[in-house]
Amino acid sequence: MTDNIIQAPSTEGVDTVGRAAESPDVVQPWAQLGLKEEEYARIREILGRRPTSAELAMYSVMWSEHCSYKSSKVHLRRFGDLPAETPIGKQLAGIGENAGVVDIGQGWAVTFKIESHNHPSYIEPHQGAATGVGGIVRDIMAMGARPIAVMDPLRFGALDHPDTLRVLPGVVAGIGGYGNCLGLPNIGGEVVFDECYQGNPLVNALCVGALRHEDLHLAKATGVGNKVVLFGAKTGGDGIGGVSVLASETFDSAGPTKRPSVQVGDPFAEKVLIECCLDLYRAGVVEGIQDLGGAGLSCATSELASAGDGGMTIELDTVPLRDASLRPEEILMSESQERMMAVVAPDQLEEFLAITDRWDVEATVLGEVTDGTHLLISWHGETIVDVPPRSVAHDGPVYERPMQRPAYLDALQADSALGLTRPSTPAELREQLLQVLASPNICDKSWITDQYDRYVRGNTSLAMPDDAGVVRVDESTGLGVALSTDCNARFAQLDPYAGAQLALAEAYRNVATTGALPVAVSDCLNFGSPEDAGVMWQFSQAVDGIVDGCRAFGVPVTGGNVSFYNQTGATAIHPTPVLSVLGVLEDVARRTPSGWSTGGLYLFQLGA
Amino acid sequence: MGHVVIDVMLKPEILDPQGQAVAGALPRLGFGDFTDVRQGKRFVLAVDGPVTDTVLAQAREAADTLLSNPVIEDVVSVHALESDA
Amino acid sequence: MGHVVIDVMLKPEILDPQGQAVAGALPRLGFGDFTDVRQGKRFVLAVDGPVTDTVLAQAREAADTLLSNPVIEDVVSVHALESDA
Amino acid sequence: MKIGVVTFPGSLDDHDSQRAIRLAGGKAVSLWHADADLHGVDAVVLPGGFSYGDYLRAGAIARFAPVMDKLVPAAQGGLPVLGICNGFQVLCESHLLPGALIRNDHRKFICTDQRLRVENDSTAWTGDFESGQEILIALKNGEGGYVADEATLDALEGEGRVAFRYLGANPNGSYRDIAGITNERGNVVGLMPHPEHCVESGFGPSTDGLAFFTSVLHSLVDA
Ligand SMILES: Nc1ncnc2c1ncn2[C@@H]1O[C@H](COP(=O)(O)OP(=O)(O)O)[C@@H](O)[C@H]1O
Repeated sequence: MTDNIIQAPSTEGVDTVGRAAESPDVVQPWAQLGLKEEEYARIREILGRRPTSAELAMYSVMWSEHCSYKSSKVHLRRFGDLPAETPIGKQLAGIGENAGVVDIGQGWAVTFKIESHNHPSYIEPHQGAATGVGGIVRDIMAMGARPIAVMDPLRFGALDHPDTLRVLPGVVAGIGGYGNCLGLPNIGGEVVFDECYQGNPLVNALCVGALRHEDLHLAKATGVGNKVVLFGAKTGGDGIGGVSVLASETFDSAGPTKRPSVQVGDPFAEKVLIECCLDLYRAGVVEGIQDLGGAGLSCATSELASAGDGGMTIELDTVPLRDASLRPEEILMSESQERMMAVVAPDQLEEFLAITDRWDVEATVLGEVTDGTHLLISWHGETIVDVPPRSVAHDGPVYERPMQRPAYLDALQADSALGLTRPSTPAELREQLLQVLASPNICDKSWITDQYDRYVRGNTSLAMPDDAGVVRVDESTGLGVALSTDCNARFAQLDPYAGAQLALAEAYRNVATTGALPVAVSDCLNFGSPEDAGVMWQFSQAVDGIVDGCRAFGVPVTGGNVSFYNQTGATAIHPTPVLSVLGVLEDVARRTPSGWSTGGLYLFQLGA
Repeated sequence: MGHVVIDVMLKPEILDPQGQAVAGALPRLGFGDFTDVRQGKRFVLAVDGPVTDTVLAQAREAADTLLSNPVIEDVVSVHALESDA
Repeated sequence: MGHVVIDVMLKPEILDPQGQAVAGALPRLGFGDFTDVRQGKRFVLAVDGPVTDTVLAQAREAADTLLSNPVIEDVVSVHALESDA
Repeated sequence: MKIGVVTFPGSLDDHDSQRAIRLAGGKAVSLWHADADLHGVDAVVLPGGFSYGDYLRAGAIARFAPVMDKLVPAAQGGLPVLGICNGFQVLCESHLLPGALIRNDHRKFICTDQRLRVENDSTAWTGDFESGQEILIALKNGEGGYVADEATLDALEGEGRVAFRYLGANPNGSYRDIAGITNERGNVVGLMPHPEHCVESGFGPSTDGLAFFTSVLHSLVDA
């Protein structure tokens, strides 16, 4: 059996800030880490020297498309033009926070967000989907809320393709396994099959949480002298395949052990973490909090410091490790799941630790908030990171990518359904109807949804097969929320502006038909490569469609996620802007289900 | 009738929540000596007749393709069950 | 550092859905020689220092009390990991 | 009447069980796994969930929790105990009930509205039902296949200790369609379906679950 502890950690070979200042000419693997030449030059300019390898690791991941939104930022800003108000109250937190929060009345607020975990789910469907659920749930927890439900819009290649047989069961088992074990009812989602997703399935996950207004927590590190505490699972080598290039550079003698690029989820650890966080909030011992997701500690430390007063020190060697051979760069990048970072006042630390102890959750003070302006990270006494945190977390590159309406669109739009032969006999009509009903995109989805717990927590009022999920938030009054996610990507392929609006309108209608008042929107924008001008045009059109649609409805976009590079080879998926709409019901007992259960009723068609 | 045993374990660098749960429980039950636990799978495949080299080769291939997920697991051993001998 | 391996299998009379699923899949993948499959668990427990008789006795007790449920499972083996030796 | 609900790390339906107890007219008391004290409750519910992740075997680690050191002798002495889903698994692992629960025969988690037949209306938790009554209860589990050796199954049948049976297609491969059983004395009952999810109209498939909790309150009053 191989022993995964190679040697005791040491500072030997570690690239310190001092060393970096003295050796400007060291060649660094910025390109292998995905940075462009100008981006690397800009980092050197910000720091006034070459980055240490730890700094290079942080910038490279935080400036990646996934974390920095560098191609989408200029477009997403248009969401900010929408009024930060909902039809019934204030938006309490919006774009820029871990998740948006809206007032739903009676002192209650809800937070919800939708995110993608597409690429990890293709590599390892079960764990990829599971950790997608885990990640979005931690975002919701970080706002101070109790997560109360999840949803899972999914898209796969053709149903009868062998790879779908590999991907789908794993994804469904991963979402079910993780969500069921967390005790979150799954109240809806989508399952779509289309060849365009063959090499690139879409696994989006939504979580909604509820909180009292006064429990709202934000991700910022303020208060000089406050402690920075890491709690939850130990840090392992998860998801750091890419940065091992750095570790092997700085420490080539023994070399790191194999680093997995797959993260494995532990839903039990996350369930305990949820209950532990809620106890911490109740006790009032958390000044600021952030979940650890993509980019791990790099992201959590720089974002907390950047949103706060700016200064923070971290002793990286105090991070509890699952694999003692991890190098500092790897610890900074590790995407180990089920971890959170809190900012705690020194006089409340004892109570904080007593609560984590009660839940058997490991908690470690890594450092503190300072009156400086830099994020300083040390490793066994040597400074390995000394950066303005804003430059890492918020002031990443912004691109105005070229856009162009794809040439194929004219032909595609001209090829209308009018050219198809129409059924001329009842038998033909029957045949066509049966064909539509038998399509895997239309037919009953209980073969998937029966693998998800829809009853846990006892507050589910509507779930599958209803058009929108409805959950009760407050037992004493029946106050609750309705949620729906929708997108027909074939419409978006034909016309991304109208397609995005149709998705928004469908989700909005689904929520409205339950009797809820739609109040807010979160979106997950799944597109091809932003380096393709046609894709960028689709993206911009979709954003415009959403902005104009939301303005017409009078609802804000409170958050969301962008997933680019969804393509197989050079072929992009259809643009897939998944829109989720949240509605409010004053009493969920009065909700209207989509079906009817008694005969003798009249049927009406409303609208055009 | 012969049997082939195939042992599959999670790769050492992959988190093993199952093993951790056991590792956490052992000291509470008074088993304080164990410092770590990993939990894997053991498959026992039956064949009519003896376990020949061809059978073992087939088992090895099945282990690599069906019985383990090479992204997160290692096949740590494929061997004939001794108690058959 | 030493390791103890504990193998636990479902009793032969207990239904094994996972083993059956594997048994059903093997012939479809061209592995036609296997007539039956059972799937069990393999635990690897680490100790600081060598695997002494005391350690083995502890492991056996853990296997009987925690790691297996005698109503449905048998502990088929408890032994020191050879590759440590 | 005070009914305790044990929370283990990973318990999910503890709050739902407390709600069901309140709606039935009882007082719900939260019990903590690490606290070896039953705090004077008159009955106990072991709720559903995934205690310790259910990673080893469902209920295997929870069985050794300090609270169980007190619960097992109390149950043997006649304290009414209801184990729902994971709670049923804990009761089997603790040998308060015979048999075991294994992975569903179709190897998937299943969440469905399940019809059951009440087979025994003389336990502490079924007195408000009639034997032979059909009820609709939410079922959700991944390891819900009830198994035991033939002798045990015959004894359970012979002594009327099968408390509930699945109607329609068997959802998880349970031997003899067994959904729930009781001990000889009738105070300890375990079942895979979730009565606590069937106590309020508009939430869950029925309100048939309420009778479990009113039954135990009635049995305590009568005792
Ligand atoms: N498509 C989108 N629509 C609206 N807001 C978005 C969208 N994509 C990202 N955002 C917002 O941008 C902010 C930055 O996202 P961030 O929280 O850094 O992403 P992640 O959660 O993926 O790390 C978040 O507030 C998020 O809600």
